[in-house]
Amino acid sequence: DAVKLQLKWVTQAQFAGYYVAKDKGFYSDEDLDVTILPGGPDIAPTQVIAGGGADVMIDWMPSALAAREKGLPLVNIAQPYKHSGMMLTCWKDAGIEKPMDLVNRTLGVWFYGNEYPFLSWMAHLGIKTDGKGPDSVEVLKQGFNVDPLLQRQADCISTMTYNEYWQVIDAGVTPEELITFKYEDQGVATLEDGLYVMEEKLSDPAFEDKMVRFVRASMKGWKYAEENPDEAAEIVLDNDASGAQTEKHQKRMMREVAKLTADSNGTLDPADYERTVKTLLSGGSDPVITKEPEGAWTHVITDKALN
Amino acid sequence: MKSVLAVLTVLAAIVAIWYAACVPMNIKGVLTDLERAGAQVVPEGAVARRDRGAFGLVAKNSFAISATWAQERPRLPAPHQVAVELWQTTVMKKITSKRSLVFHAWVTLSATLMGFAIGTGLGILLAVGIVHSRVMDMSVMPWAIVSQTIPIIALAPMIIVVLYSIGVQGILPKAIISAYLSFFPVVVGMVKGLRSPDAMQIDLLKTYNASPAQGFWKLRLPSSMPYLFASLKIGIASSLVGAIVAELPTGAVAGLGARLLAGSYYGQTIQIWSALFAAAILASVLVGLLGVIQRITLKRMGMA
Amino acid sequence: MIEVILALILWAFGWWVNVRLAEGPMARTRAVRLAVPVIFGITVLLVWELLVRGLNVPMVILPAPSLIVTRFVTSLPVLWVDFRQTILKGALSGYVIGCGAALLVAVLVDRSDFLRRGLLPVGNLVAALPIIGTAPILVMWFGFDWQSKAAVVVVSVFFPMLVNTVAGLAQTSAMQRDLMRTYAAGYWQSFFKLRLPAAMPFIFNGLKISSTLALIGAIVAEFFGSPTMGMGFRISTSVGQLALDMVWAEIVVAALAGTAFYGILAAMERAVTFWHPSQRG
Amino acid sequence: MTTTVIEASGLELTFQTSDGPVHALKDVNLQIEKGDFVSFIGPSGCGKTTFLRVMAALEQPTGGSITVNGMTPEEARKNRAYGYVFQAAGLYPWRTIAKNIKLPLEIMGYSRADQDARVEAVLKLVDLEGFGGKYPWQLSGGMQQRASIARALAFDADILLMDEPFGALDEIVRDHLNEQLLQLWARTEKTIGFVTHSIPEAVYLSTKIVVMSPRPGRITDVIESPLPKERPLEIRDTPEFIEIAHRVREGLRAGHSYDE
Amino acid sequence: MTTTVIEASGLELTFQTSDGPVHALKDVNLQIEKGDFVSFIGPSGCGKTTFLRVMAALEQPTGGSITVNGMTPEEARKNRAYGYVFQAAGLYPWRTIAKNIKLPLEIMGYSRADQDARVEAVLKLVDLEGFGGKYPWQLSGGMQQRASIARALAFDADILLMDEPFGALDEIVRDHLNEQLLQLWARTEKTIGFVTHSIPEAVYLSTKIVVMSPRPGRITDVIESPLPKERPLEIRDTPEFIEIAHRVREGLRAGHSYDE
Ligand SMILES: Nc1ncnc2c1ncn2[C@@H]1O[C@H](COP(=O)(O)OP(=O)(O)OP(=O)(O)O)[C@@H](O)[C@H]1O
Ligand SMILES: Nc1ncnc2c1ncn2[C@@H]1O[C@H](COP(=O)(O)OP(=O)(O)OP(=O)(O)O)[C@@H](O)[C@H]1O
Ligand SMILES: [Mg+2]
Ligand SMILES: [Mg+2]
Repeated sequence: DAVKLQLKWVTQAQFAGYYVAKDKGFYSDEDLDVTILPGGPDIAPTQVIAGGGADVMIDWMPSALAAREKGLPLVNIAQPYKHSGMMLTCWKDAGIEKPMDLVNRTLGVWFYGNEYPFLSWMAHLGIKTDGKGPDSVEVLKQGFNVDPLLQRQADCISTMTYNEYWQVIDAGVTPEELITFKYEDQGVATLEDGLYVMEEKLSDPAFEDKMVRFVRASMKGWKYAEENPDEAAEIVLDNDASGAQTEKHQKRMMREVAKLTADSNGTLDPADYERTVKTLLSGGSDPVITKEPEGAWTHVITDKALN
Repeated sequence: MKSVLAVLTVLAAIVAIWYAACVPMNIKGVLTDLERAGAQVVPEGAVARRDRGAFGLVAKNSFAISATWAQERPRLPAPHQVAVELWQTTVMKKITSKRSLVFHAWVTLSATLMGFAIGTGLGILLAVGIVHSRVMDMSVMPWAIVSQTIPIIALAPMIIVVLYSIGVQGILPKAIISAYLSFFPVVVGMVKGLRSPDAMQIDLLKTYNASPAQGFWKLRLPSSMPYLFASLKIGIASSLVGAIVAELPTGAVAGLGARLLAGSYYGQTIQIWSALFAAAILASVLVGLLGVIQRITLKRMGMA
Repeated sequence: MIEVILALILWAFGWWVNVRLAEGPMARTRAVRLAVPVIFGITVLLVWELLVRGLNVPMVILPAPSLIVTRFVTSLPVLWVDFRQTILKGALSGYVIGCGAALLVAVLVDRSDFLRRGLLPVGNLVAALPIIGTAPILVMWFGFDWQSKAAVVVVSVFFPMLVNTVAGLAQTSAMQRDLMRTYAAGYWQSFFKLRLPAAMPFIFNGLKISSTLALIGAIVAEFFGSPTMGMGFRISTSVGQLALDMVWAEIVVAALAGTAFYGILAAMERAVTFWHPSQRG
Repeated sequence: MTTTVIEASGLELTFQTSDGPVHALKDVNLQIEKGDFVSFIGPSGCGKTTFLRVMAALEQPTGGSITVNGMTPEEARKNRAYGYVFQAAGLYPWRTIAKNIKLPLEIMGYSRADQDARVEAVLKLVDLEGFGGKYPWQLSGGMQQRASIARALAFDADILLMDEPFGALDEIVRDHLNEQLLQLWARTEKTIGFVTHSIPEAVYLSTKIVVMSPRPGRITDVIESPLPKERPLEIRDTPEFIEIAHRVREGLRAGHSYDE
Repeated sequence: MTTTVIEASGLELTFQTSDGPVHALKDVNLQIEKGDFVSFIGPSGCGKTTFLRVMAALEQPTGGSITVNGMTPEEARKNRAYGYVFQAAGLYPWRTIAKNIKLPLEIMGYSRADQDARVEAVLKLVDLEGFGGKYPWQLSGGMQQRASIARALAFDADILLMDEPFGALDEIVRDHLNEQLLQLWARTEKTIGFVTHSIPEAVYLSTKIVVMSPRPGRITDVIESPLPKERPLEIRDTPEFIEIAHRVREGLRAGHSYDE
């Protein structure tokens, strides 16, 4: 059976589990022919799946829920990432020690659906986001790299524990020069990389069965990747058509990613879901979602796949 | 001969300015690196230097100048750094390797050529329609002009995704963006060209009682050739731009655009510049090739 | 299904009306010249609306024109902020600086045959390059605000403008130049009385080409980093939020701005180069 | 025995321009017999070109009637009755001289062999043997003009319309071509309509000289030439010649105003 | 009392072209006195234009010497000694007729009032009163050509060089302009160099007719005209006139070949 998986971002160790499952034949063991479609900075996986370009996609929960409210009924069928890897990385020498020190500073934030956790954090802290001021911060739409921090165009930028943070370090900055705020520690973490499908498709038993097999094989891939991080990173590198990824970076990323996936067997923890929804609902003046979503997740697939 | 000398002089001047520009552009980064490595830098501390003028810093830390041409992640890489990277990623790598620029250039080129072919074909067809039908001319032409004011490149991501989602994948979405960009110059040039015969040349055919088809093949088409080639040159350059931009959102899969993006993503400025230069070389080769074809064709037609 | 059939009928009807108008006796009048493209445009919009409804195209793929209009009207303040940021600050300032600089350089280059021989091939080459690729670099250099967008615009309009102006300044016929020589006219006299007026059609050509480049440059550069406003910012974030109606509203703004810009240039061109055969026709 | 080839009566043509109507032709009556050599002379803008174009059905008259070989000009054109030589040579630059001459033959569907033979023949007729393979821009203006005449002669049109064909040439070349044109005309019995600005040329060539005057364009005089068909160049110094030339000049001056 | 205005001796000009050198002028000797009206006649390509351009310092001779008012042509040009009328009118399309005529006056720094007065005067001279406000493309070819002559007359050049100025005009207009040119010349005592293809025109206008022949371009004959300064148009029917014209024609024919 053919399955098309739409990634949220470019080929990298963040998605190692799927590449491992494909490479190690876990998918073919389940009679699946999986095509992995890499994403990119301007690809909205939600849009791809809405148009039928993919069967299943990896996305962060905020954007999936936002799409659901916009009338695109997406359902979370599995959640390989237990923890959030997103954080804000700041220059220590700019005088930032605690969250409230952020006021009157310039912060780089990812948009494109990734800005929600940040906005709700700021709402939480009571900091406005409309330019520099005593109770407000200036927000920049951060590009794809960490230059704004290195060039000191921003005092803080968004980073992932497994990726951008290490790019800052690779640029020669020592960890002592930096201070990081993990969203998880701030209580505003939202669920990242989950697997989502269109709701109406789930009512088709054949599709459901396909997803069960897919999730089972994928989780097998993840666990393998956690145990053999170097090999997983190599597999990812083999699949990177851009030739831009470096081995050192991917191996390190794999180790960091493993920390986030290790606590999950693929089943979504309803408590995490609740926390995500709460965070999003308090998203300040322009909340991501305006009402509690219903039926946005299901345990049907994971129950069948993992038991 | 004189022209060659002039071009070389201009190029030499550009390279010289480039080297000079590296110094102020990179000085802050270099000083930070040097400071981390334990060197004595004036003034101390990156925060203190943040708002200082680059030239002042250069003057106070002249020992660091040579380092501005050898940084690993410079704001502006020196010419030789780009050249070395280009050399290593083209000549030194197997062309099938994903790290070879030749491979990426080929990916982009195939989308460019396909888009160019589609765009040119459609452009010529539309031009023929416009020249032969008043209705087409009056209703389509104004919108064709308006369509060019839409920043299609900015929408490329969305278009790619929409195409993606209706099952058009692979090289075709890129080619479609390319085609859209190359299509307009071809229409405009071709309409101009097909209308270039003067009233007398058209009247001459009328006195022979020639059919519209004969008029097209014997007069309009041949006389449009110089215009066609001029717009083909613009068209292929736009095609390349289209293909590169269309590669940005599809993620760092393959192609010069992906390379550019990946370079940007990982702050590999040297990689960005070498991808840019590869694109530039590709563009000039394509335009140059068309120029050669133009010269040969027009010569055989006796128009050069 | 009814909508689809209706759309086809409407299309045929619109085309039929246009054929009647364009081939009718009034075809040369101003009103018909205006009416035909307008009818065509309206037909396209209606067909689009009907097809989107009839085929149940999801809003996240292609919103219907009516939705776009609604969004446009209700989001005017946001659109205005974006317009100011991207078009007025980014595109326009870059356009003025880039074209102005190109004009000045062209005049300098024109004085020296050596420079012209050297710069023109290089300029022609650069004009054909995918300048857009420099956007990430320029954003890195000039920061996130409109300055970096203006820089991208400057870089992308400079060479097309330079090449056109230099070519325009060489547009005089040998006879016109000889005439100036028999008057023993000085350099600046021939420049202002002969070469500059003769170059005007080319300069306007450059200005027109640059106008679209400026718009594109400013918007695309915002993809590589921007403050939380601007048309490029809005387009990319709205795609992320699946607010496709907003994306299209921005497209409408871009098209309106682009067309107005182009129209102003064309009107100025007509006023300045009224004497050129292409304007007299 | 003479047959009327072209007959115009009460012919009118008004152009609608943005500055108002231009009466290019008004009440034009003329009869041209088979084998006539008719010159049209008159100041600039008097409608000579327009009249020629009406004959060739390149322009629609707005009043009056005109017949060509008893048909409408439109039908005559469909029958390929015309050879038309424009003021400028108007050769297609992407075709060699020979291919240019072949153009009408291709369009009219002559056989390949016939085409070659005819090209050969007309090139000889206009003294351009050996130049068939050259491109137009490799030839001088006079040679180009001769090639364009050859093009009009290549097919069997029995009416040859020429609009100032020698306007751009120098006097000696012009004399030479005039002589050749006369010989050609004598040999082929074609009917020729010829527009010129030169009085000696008109007198030297024609059996009938039509003097026109502008605003509105009309015929002020039709002078039948008593000169014999055989005309050496020296005929131009004979009293008869000078006498006709004088009459033409007087006719011209009468209709002329200097604001043009 | 005559003063020599232009003196050429052993003048040569060879163009280096990709097809090898072209001898446009070879061993040209000529003396032009103040107040002369000199016509240059000869087949196409014989170097008439080139010679005129050498006089006006628009071309550098490659051998021999030429002086204008005792100076080099270059110096004479700096002294604004020339009015030059090209074959095509060459008016600037973005200027009105009046502004076109003002062009040399602006460049030479005439006062505003003087400019207006001169424009007024020359427009009258060439029969273009009331057309000052029109653009060149709103005028017929003949009117444009007259405007370009007006432009050359507007400032006080004492040498007027005209390169086939009436080539594109019809005969009647041409006659009229010829008459006016003669009057103007008689009135202003300018020295005029005039290139033409028309034998009657050359004979009618000139005090001196220079016949040239091509390959290499050289002077084959210089004919001093015995005609009086006062020349009504009818002079063209006198035996003296016809005799000179005949001599010119013979001279021309001698140097002519038909491959051009
Ligand atoms: N297509 C047209 N539209 C409007 N007016 C026209 C058109 N063609 C010719 N005319 C006008 O009709 C008149 C006659 O023109 P025509 O070309 O027949 O003159 P002509 O005698 O051939 O002049 P010339 O000797 O300059 O060639 C002129 O006043 C001209 O301006
Ligand atoms: N710039 C040039 N470069 C090369 N050859 C030239 C140049 N100008 C003129 N010639 C050649 O010099 C010769 C004389 O040219 P010129 O223009 O003086 O002839 P002309 O007598 O004025 O002819 P026409 O009557 O056709 O105007 C010609 O053979 C011409 O081809
Ligand atoms: Mg005419
Ligand atoms: Mg000449």
